Amino acid sequence: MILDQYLPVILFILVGVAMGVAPQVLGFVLGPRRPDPEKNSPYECGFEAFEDARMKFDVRYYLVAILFILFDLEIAFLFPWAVALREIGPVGFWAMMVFLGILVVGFIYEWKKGALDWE
Amino acid sequence: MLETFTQFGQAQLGGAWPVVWNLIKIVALVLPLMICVAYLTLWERKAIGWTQIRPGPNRVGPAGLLQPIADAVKLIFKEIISPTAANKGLFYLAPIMTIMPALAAWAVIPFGPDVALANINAGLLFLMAITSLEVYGVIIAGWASNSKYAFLGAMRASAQMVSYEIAMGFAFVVVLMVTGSLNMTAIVTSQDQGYFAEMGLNFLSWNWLPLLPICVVYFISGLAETNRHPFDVVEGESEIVAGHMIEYSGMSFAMFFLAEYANMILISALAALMFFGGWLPPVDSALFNWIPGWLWLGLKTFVLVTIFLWVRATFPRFRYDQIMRLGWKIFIPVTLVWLVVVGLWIQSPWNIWN
Amino acid sequence: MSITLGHYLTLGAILFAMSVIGIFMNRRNLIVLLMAIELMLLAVNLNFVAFSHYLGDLAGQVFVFFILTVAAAESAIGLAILVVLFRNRSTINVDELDALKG
Amino acid sequence: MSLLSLAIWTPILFGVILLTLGRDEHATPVRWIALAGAVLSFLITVPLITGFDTSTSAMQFVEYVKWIDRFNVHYHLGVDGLSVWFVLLTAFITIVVVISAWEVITERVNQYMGAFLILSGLMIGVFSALDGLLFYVFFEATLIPMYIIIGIWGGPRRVYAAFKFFLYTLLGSLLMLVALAYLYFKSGGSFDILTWHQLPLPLDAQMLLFGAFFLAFAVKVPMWPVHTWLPDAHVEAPTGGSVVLAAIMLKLGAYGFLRFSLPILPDAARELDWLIITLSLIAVVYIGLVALVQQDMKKLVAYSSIAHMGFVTLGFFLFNELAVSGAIVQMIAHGFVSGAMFLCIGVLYDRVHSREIADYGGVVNTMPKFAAFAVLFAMANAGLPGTAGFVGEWMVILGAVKVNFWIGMAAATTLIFGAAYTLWMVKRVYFGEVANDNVRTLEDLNRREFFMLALLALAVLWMGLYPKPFTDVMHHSVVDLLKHVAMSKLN
Amino acid sequence: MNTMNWIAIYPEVVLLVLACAILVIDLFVTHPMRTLTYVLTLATLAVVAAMQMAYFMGYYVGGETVRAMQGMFVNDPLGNLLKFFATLSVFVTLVYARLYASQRDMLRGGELFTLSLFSLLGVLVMISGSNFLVIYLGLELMSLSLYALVALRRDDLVATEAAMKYFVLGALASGFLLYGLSMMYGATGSLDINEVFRAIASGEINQQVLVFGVVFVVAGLAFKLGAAPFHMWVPDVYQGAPTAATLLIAGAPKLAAFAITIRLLVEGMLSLAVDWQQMLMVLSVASLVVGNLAAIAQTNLKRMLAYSTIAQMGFMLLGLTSGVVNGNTLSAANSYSSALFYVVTYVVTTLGSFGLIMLLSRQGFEAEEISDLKGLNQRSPWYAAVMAIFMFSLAGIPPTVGFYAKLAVLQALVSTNVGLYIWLAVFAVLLSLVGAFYYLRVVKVMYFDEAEDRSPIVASTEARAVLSANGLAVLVLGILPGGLMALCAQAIVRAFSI
Repeated sequence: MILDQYLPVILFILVGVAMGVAPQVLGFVLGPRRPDPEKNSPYECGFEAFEDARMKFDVRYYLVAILFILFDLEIAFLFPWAVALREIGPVGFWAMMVFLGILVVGFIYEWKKGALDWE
Repeated sequence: MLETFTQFGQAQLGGAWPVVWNLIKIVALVLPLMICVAYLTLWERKAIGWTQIRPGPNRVGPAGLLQPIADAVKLIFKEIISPTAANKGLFYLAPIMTIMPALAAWAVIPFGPDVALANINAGLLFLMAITSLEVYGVIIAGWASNSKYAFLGAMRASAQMVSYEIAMGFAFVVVLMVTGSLNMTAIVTSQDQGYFAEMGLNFLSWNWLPLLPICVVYFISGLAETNRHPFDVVEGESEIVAGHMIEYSGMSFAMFFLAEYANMILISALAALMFFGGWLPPVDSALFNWIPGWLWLGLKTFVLVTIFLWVRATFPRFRYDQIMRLGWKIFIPVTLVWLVVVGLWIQSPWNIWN
Repeated sequence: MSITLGHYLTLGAILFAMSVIGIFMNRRNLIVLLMAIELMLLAVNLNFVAFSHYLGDLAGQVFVFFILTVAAAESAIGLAILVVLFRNRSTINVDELDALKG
Repeated sequence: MSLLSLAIWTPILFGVILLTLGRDEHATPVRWIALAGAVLSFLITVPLITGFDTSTSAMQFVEYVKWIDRFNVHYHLGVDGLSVWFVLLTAFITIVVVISAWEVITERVNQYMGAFLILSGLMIGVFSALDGLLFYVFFEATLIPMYIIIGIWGGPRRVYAAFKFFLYTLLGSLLMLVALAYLYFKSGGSFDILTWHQLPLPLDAQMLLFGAFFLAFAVKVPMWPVHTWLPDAHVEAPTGGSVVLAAIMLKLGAYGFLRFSLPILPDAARELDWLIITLSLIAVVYIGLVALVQQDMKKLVAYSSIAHMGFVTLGFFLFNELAVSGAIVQMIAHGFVSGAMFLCIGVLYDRVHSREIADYGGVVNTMPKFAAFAVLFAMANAGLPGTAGFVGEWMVILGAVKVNFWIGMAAATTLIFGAAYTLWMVKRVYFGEVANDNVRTLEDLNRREFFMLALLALAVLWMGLYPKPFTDVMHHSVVDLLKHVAMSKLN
Repeated sequence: MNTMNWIAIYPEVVLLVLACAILVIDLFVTHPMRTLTYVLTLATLAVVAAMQMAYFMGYYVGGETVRAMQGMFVNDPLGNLLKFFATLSVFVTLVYARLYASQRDMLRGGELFTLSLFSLLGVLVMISGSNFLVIYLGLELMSLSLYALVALRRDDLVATEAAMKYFVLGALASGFLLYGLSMMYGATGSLDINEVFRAIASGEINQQVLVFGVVFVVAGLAFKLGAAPFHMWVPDVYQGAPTAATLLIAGAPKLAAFAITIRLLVEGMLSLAVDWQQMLMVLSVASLVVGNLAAIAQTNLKRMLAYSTIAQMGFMLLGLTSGVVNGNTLSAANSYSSALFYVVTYVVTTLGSFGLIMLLSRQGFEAEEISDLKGLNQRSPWYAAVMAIFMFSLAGIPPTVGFYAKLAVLQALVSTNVGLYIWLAVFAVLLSLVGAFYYLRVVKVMYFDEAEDRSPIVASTEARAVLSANGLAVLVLGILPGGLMALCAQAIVRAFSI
């Protein structure tokens, strides 16, 4: 495996992290530090924050997360297929069509079930 | 000259040289990029100003050209508030997680036939992976802030981002299908052939034409991915103030800001690469061929970024349910259908991508 | 020191053991349980990839691909069950799941 | 379908019909159908004895049909001199049981009658099965109706008794199942009992197999010390249940010894005869003593059954013709006598709802006809000459004396103990002054009861006075059996 | 071998297509009882079952073993038989479950039906899988559908908890199995079961890694079968899940688990039989002890049946331990077909017993305590008789089919003529005596106790009919078991050409 080409990638990621860290450090160093309780309290349009912010939230967010996982993985399946599309011939193509067909059935299902509705 | 430089470096540093050399290249890429980002903010304000028939920033420096510098200086000297309720570690991790992918993605962007920092053969996969990390920044920010607005904003943002990521992913897949390679360079060069390319009308051979719906979907998904207008409910000032960024200030806030603009450029650059022929000139003429590839890419990217701004200036904000509906109920079916169409097309005798 | 198959297998075994311990020792949070399960699958994946590489046989990596998918589906179901459970019980504490004796 | 199959399936068919007949609103037709079924079944069995060829030990009325190919199991039926009488006895007792329940059982009549008819068919199946697995299936299947009979229509501790009955029997028979599987393997894949009779087996295998069979049959007989389920079952079972238990089910175990333990495992049988004889003598002597102190009539009869069955097993393991035929005669006789004893108790119980000896006294004054029957049966139970009980006991004692005088002596004590506990009970219950108001208001036998007891009385007297048909039928089979026992299979 | 051989997977294709169709069609069904979905589902199952039987009888492929999908999928008589019964069990379950489900708010959508179909698809794929990957995919398809089925009563506290437990332990089991499979893959270099067999037989493999793999594979299988000491999920899940889901867990998946046990251990690793037989022996002894003893203490009928399942699986495993004796496989066909017969009859009997629980349950009332059966004989002699038949069959009393199942296994053990196996048989028999006790208790409650609750039993006509047929089947198979036994023997013999 040729991993040489990935060296810049990992370096770039490190640089990216550095680009995130450095300015913040700079901000801490150069900026003033005058904390007071009011300032450091969570912003709630001027009201006192009266309960923990980690509240219950709509279950549909979960739903989106779950659906996302599934669809994203399906895309992961499509990636190698798409790359190799020319080599695998009609059988490979139709195999994926079957897969997509099943996926579409699932998609129709969740659509009709209202999993995609937000109001 | 470059040769001698390399040899000198290798002689001096030995095994560490590739690292240093790459770091040099990265800095050479990141610095202009950051400058672009800075000036994009200015360009945005100017462009919107002009759309609304007002001058935009024009006080700092000639025609306001120093405005971004002034903004940066201001931000550096602002206090970074650390809210008492926040999870400190995560709170400061979030901006890093946001800016890192926006920058790291550039590693695989080719600026010319052989000009890419990392010409890896899984370029598109890497892009998909690294841009997916973006959502972590958002959600960590929302969670760590421990504030209701931030939390809600983060929930919204992450749901929206992942939703559109699917459509984007499908778009990638379709591009892959016609290219047959994950390598970004190959994706560009593959657009340089075909019926129209032989006639010299390169731009008609680019992917945008056969993949028009995908191209549109990709671009709009890009808007949503970056939480730009008209998909900016997650940080809409009138609703939840600034969403997940509400508790941030100073440079920490700037990180989010930078990331957003860097992402805009990234998305535009990707769109240019995948659908508009990357560094290729639009028409096969001597003049156009003379203009260097990176300039073409820059030009295309600039145009696309400007569309971002134009959209912001023109369209009203979507409601959240409309956003989700657009993503799930329109984009995904459209891309799916087009995926199948393209697949069939490739199987058929009329395949144009041989 | 060169990395041999044994190292990968050891790492896999350690991960696997961690996940099993995580499942059986963890009395606090169900999410941790789900994570332990994912970890377990990752340990298996590591094994498969290592073997696949050393055997020069691609089948193992294909298997990993499928395991990943299944893992996603599994966590989707797991999360869904977790959500309904939480709505019924208002807790995801493992110790408090005691409506059934076992 | 030939005779034996008809004898098995007719009562079962009637039983199933009865079960589906529904609720107690139709009690009267149900009873008549049950009676018709029982009588029909009995009539079917009659040709078995009239057409029996007494000059051979071979199996007669044989049926041989493939049943389970995979295990080479056959639906293999047939009777010889050892078993033919039991088929008739079973069918006969079933009639008696049906009649005995006529007015007594008012709840779920159809289930009661159906259970007994099915049970009857299954028991006939046990006696006529010549295939090991078929035998086992019938043997085990009898548990289910009996369990239900005791459990539903039984006395206050019926549940306990039913469980005890079931589990004790099952314990034994499950080991027998392993033994059957082993024999199947040893014989190269056959469940045929007659094949097994010829099968050579090493001694240690014989010993283990003998142990397994012994446990199964000893529990069923029941032999001391695994007899404890019997008093409970008897006491708690309804009258019909007790009758069938005593008259037939106990014989299933004894019959098992004849069919399996002796001919298949002759060497082990000879090795272990001392054990069986000892246990049997303990049963005869010790259980006889236990019976003496019983306060409950049913319990008393139950213990006397155990003692009598001890006599039977004793007879088997003396290995001479006199003793073995005596034991078989004793089995048949005990079938009639113990059944009759339990019916008598049933008659009293139906009127007074008590089985305590102390609750009675001077019954003869109010129920003369009944008392006459009761005394007759009691005498038979005590083994007085002229009754059925005498013939078998006497033959066994004679056989025992041939082997060893002291064994004969010990066996003979049964005559004393038997007389003691039976006649003492008779004295306390039937004779003397009228003990209390319950007894004073007793009504004598009605026609149904009279008929039922008369049937049995005839049988008891017939057997006692003219046992020849019985011994004739079994003669050749017993001789053949003893030949098997004498022949070593060790090689 | 290198062809797709579509003919071998027609039933799976049909099932998949129809299941998808039903999934979509159901979205447009508004009837509260989901009649259309129900009818279509049953029709689908009937078609699939018929196809399986046709394969078995020799149509399509002449009763031969056919490999499809490059040998990843095998269509053999063993698989056909198991698949036939698996399909049948789902069919019967759904007939029982419909009213029960509608009263428990489980028919708001047609998920009960569609998920059942998908889990059945998983079962079929598992049974026919001849490649680790296929087996794993089938397993997960089945398991995931079942997790969801258990959680179908979303508002039920106990059901969701049961679902969580089932999920966690099921995933754990898959993890174990997978880990073992990865080791086996590493040792033999192939995912294909036949290749694995060849590799092991050649002896040029890393024995250590392989044995390590076998241990984990067996542990994973034990989890799935619910054999002690990997049984802890069984009672909770059986009790907590809605009875309809319990039945779906107790039926077809057991057949599938049996199938993969046979495929992995026998087809793949017969040469290692000495190793895995010992493990199975320990498992079965433990299951017999734990299952039987724990069942006595239960007051909840479903829980009791769960422990009884553990015991039954222990008994079934005994049949698998006696295939290879003294290094020869003479007794293999006998042993494995006895185990097959055992598991098939077990499923048939279990179907009925849980079906009856469902039938007795009403709106807002679960008839799952043993005491809820009190006086059933007075309320309905017929149901009581049917339940009694099931109980006697589970206890192994003739003339019910359970007896022959036990006999078959015992006979297989004894026929080895090895002391250890004979003592195992004795041991198993003694523990089944314990088993008889708690089964009898159910009969006792139904027949000897007075009814407290005399409300009439409401059930749909088809459920009544199927339950009656189910009970009669147990009885008739008990009187004439030869046919089914022959089928099982045939399946095993033809599958392995032993």
